Amino acid sequence: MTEACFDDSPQATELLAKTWQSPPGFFGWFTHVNQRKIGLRFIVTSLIFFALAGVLALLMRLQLSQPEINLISPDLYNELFTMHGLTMMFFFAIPAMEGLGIYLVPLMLGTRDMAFPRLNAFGYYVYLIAGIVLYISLFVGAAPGVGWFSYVPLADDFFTPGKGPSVWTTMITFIELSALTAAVELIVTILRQRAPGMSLNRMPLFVWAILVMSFMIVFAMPAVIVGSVLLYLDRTFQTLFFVPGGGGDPLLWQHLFWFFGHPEVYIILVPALGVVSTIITTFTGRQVFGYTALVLSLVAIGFVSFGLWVHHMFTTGLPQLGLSFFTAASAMVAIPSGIQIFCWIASLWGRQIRFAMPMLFILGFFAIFVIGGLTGVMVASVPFDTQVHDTYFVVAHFHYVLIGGAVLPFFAALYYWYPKVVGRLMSERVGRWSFALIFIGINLTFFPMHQLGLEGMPRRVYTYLNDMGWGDYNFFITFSAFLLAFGFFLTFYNAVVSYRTGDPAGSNPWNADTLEWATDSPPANYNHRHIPVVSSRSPMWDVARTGERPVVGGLRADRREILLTTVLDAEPQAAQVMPSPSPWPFFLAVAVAFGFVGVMYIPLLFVWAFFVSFLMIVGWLWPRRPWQKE
Amino acid sequence: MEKGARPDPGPNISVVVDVREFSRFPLRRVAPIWWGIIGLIIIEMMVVLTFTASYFYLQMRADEWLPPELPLPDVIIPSFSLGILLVSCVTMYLAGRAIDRNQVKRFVVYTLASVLLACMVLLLRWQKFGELRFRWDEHVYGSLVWTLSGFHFVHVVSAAIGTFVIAIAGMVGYLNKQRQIGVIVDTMYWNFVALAWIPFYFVLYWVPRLI
Amino acid sequence: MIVKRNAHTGNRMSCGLGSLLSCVMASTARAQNEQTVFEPVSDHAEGIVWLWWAMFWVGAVIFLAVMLLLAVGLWRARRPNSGLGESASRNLVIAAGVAIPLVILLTLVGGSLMLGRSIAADPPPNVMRVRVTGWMWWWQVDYLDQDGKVIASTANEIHVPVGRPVEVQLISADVIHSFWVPQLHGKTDVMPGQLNSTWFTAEKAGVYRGQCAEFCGVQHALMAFLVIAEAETDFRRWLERQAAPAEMPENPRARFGLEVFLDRGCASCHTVRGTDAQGNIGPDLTHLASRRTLAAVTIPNTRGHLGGWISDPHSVKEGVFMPRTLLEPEELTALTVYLETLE
Amino acid sequence: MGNKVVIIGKLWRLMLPIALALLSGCGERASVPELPARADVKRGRQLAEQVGCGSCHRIPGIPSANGQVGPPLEGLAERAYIAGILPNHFDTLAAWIAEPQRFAPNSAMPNLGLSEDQARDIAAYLYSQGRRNIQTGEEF
Repeated sequence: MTEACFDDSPQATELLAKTWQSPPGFFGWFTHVNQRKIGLRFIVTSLIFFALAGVLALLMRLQLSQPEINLISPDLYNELFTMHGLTMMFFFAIPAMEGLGIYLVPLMLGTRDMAFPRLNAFGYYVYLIAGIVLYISLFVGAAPGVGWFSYVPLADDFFTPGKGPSVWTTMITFIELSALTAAVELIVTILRQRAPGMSLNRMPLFVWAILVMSFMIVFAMPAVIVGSVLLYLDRTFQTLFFVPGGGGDPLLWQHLFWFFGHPEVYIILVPALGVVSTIITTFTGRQVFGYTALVLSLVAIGFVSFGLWVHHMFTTGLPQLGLSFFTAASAMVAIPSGIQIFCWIASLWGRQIRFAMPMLFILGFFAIFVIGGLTGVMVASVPFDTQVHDTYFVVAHFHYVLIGGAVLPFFAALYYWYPKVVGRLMSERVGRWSFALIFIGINLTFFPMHQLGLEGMPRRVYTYLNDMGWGDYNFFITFSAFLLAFGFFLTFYNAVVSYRTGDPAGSNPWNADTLEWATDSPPANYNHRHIPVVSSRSPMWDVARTGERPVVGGLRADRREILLTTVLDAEPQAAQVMPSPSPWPFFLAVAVAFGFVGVMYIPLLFVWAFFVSFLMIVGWLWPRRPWQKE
Repeated sequence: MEKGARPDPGPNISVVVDVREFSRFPLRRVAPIWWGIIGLIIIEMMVVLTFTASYFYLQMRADEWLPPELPLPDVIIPSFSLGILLVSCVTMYLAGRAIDRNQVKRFVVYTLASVLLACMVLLLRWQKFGELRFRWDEHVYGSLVWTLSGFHFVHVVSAAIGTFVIAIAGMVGYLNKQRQIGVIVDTMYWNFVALAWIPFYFVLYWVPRLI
Repeated sequence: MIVKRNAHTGNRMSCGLGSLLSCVMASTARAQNEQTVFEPVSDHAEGIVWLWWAMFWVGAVIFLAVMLLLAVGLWRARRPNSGLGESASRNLVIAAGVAIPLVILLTLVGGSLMLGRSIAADPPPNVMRVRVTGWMWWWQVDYLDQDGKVIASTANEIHVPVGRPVEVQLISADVIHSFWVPQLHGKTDVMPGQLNSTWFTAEKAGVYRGQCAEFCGVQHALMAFLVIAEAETDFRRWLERQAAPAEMPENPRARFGLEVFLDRGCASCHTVRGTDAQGNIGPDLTHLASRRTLAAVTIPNTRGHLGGWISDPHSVKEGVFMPRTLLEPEELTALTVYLETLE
Repeated sequence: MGNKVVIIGKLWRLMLPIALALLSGCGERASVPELPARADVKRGRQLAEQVGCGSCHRIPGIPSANGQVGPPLEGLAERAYIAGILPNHFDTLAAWIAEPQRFAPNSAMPNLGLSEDQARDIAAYLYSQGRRNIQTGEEF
């Protein structure tokens, strides 16, 4: 091959960096489209929401710390637990996982950006605006107080007048937009932009997990969008979809909501499982055992999770025969989870492991997640579920699953990829304290809740009578919750302080095998100086072993070009010129947000917002002159 | 194959793929946007499916479906408008073929014809709304009829405007054989909108007759 | 005096989770729970608690086994070259990740289905029928005769004869509630526009507390009720009394109280059978004085609480639909005196 | 919005007993010296909770007592008069609790049918929640 297609000179590097540069300054901020910028925004914003939801949880715990106290009024308490659930599910867990995906996937695939950079930016603004509107609603006393599940008829305007559930319906639809754009974007990026040679069976497990998550989002979220549109119509136009007197049915809402709501849990869990595989691979220094089995179990979890939704409805009086099917399906989802757990144990068995922070969080994940999984199998049993459904037992169960299954791996991911993002390592000393407090805090906070549930304490109660004898448990739980919160705070503190004082990381501090470690820390504007060519599942280790770094040549440095490859085998196919930074996604997000917020007050604003948004889209997509240059 | 040398003793970089000659105008299945539109269509398809499933769920839970005082829905005009919608898919296909052959004028004519057909459909639909003898807040059947029709109405409007914009892009001379991906994805979305009417048409006009 | 306390100074150590926990909080643990799954008094609840213990022990063993496996695996790293080979790994995953879970899960699913079938079976023919209506945030209880006609109506208190199956038909007056008495049976949701029912047999006399278990608005937390299981003869006597209309009070102050009740708005929501008060938005008060509690088991039924509840329900149960009633002091006194005659 | 501000105030009120409880293991306050021997503060608290004082009065130390029908009973010991008509002594308080109508026939406060001892217990509890000993005048 000729010299011409390969220019490694500093001038060329500088030109490339300038081409992929995001515009500086305050106004420039609104035009960024680079996937690392957007991904980082997603992660940081989601962590802020995590902290906010945590504060709400602590407020609730204070109210419950003693029986019959009046620290928080019942109305406000209901808003708090609704907002806590909504924030953790929609504004922390999904965006955090998507943020990881958006930041890391293109780096791992060896490409320079996502497939639709402007859509990416749009998704972020939508997320940000939805979150801000939701929290404003809390401070002006219009927050939804009907639970994150927003069951009808309670959420109908007859029983809950005011704006609360309307905020729920519009903002949920709005944030789902963000999730859906990110999902489509991730799918297309993963399928079409892998480095040459990275066939599907050489793709990192984390990328597989993100792919499965994205597909689940695409298939699950429309159900809740339809549900919330119908609820919005019921509330605003007095349609009768969920009104029993008019032929509607409240159970329809539950079906729509849980058809989304159950996969939602796995949408959060699946990428976390990918993180676990990644970190175990790195810290054992060899490929995790059972690549195929792990991929297949991820896919299986994705599929099965769509057949479980009725297990949230065991007490609604559905026919017994139908329930049996969902019992069986719910129990069987333990099998793919079990396969993963034992693949990991087999990978860890007898290996020399570096017990750095990410690995510690993964070990914590094992203990917590297994407990959550076991209680999950228990509540799949219909008779037992009728006793513990909607009690603190279930609260304990899903906090074990979600904190154990998603938050701990997410924190592991923070420690693991922080050096890549920032260029410095987080402090191990503070990290260990943080981990210890979190691990102990989880167990002290949530384990007693099992007992509370079995002793009859229902969920979503703002208080309980002194005579019930639940006071001591609750006091203890509240105390432990502060311990747990302090543990989380330490990691936040660690991240902030290490930003300036951490040890310099170098490009591959953990000696990991995937491509995101091939580039500088933090990565340059263009991600990879040269698009790598891959011939195994561990490209970085190949480079270390052979001393050869095969790359792609011929992409131009003076404009944003990426390489497209085939879906299955990642054979190079074409190049694509990517769009440049643009403020249009921001304008569009504002226009759409205006519509969504506006329809709560004036339904006809829908028409106005529809056309303005359309104009924005045209402005966004309209080709810039001169065209001939291409 | 020539090796590029680097000053530091890092791994040797070797160029094994040269993409200089690759097309910068990927079309159809090669273009990411094609996949993106497929994603959008799958999402919308799930929405259509969910609406349809909700219709059947409510219909099955009901003792009697069509409120007794109502006549059976008319099928002639809706069938006619479905026909127009399907014909517009053909004109869109012809428009796509025209741009693929660099026949810009013909392309503009076909797209405008499609938009016109869509406008006819919208007109017929609008008239249907006026003829409905019930409101959306009288019974759940009424809620469904209004919501499903309205949902699809909005989609036809957006497909029509989108296609109109594409036609303008054709008029100002942006589109040609190379730069036709916009046409391709617009046609895909158009076809989806037209086909999505079929399940709605079925549940709105035939289900009350068949049960 | 207060409502409850079926005086089980129950052995906390009998509960596995509790015993683990009591190490941590031994000094503060009290045992006066009245709404616990652990002390079943019906076959249904007993079957479920048996299932719980079975699952608990199996789960505990699995958890310990997995952790032990992980610990041993990590421990082995101290020796060189002790990693699992390909086939050993595969065997581990197939045995521990697929085969063993499959057997356990099938057993669990089978057992749970069998138990579920027996619980969901139709009640025996000698069943007594009670219709319970869920309101925001209290329970209306109607006793039905063979033809489904209402014999007697009360609120937040369900008296049942010991040893006799009771079918509870559940309907909702507003939103979704969930009927739950842990010592007797698992939950059944109270769905608007849908008739759900459940049945149980209380095998032991006592007072069992139940509570709404589906979030139903502002005062979901304080929407409890009592199931009072008593001997058949006591129950008969009680039901007869409840079926009778209220007697005209003789005491002049109580008569004045009745006037207050009729004139000052109480009657527009409440019924007292035998008088002109026929409201049907709030609980039937015909035999209010026979009840143990007020405001859905929030406060004991004493004169002090009654007076305070009438004067300002919102400071007892914020957000409740009963309005404040501003009465002259002597009207309030007379009203409470009258209500206390409704035995 | 306003309730957010209230929360902060309430937070402090709540944190104090938590801190105390952590220090001492339980939240019982020390009993008041100088009270008549026959009165039992602890029993008084239980009685006050059960007979229903809390449905009309706010009473310190009883979280469920939130009533706003009658005056709040915080710092009752420091008041000069009971119900605006009786000088505030232990014995008059007990007598008032036992039978308000004896002093104010028109009072809305019901006669709860308490025995003299019970009334004294309740009075003792209410006094114990003040910061000043009514008989000695000392702060404690």
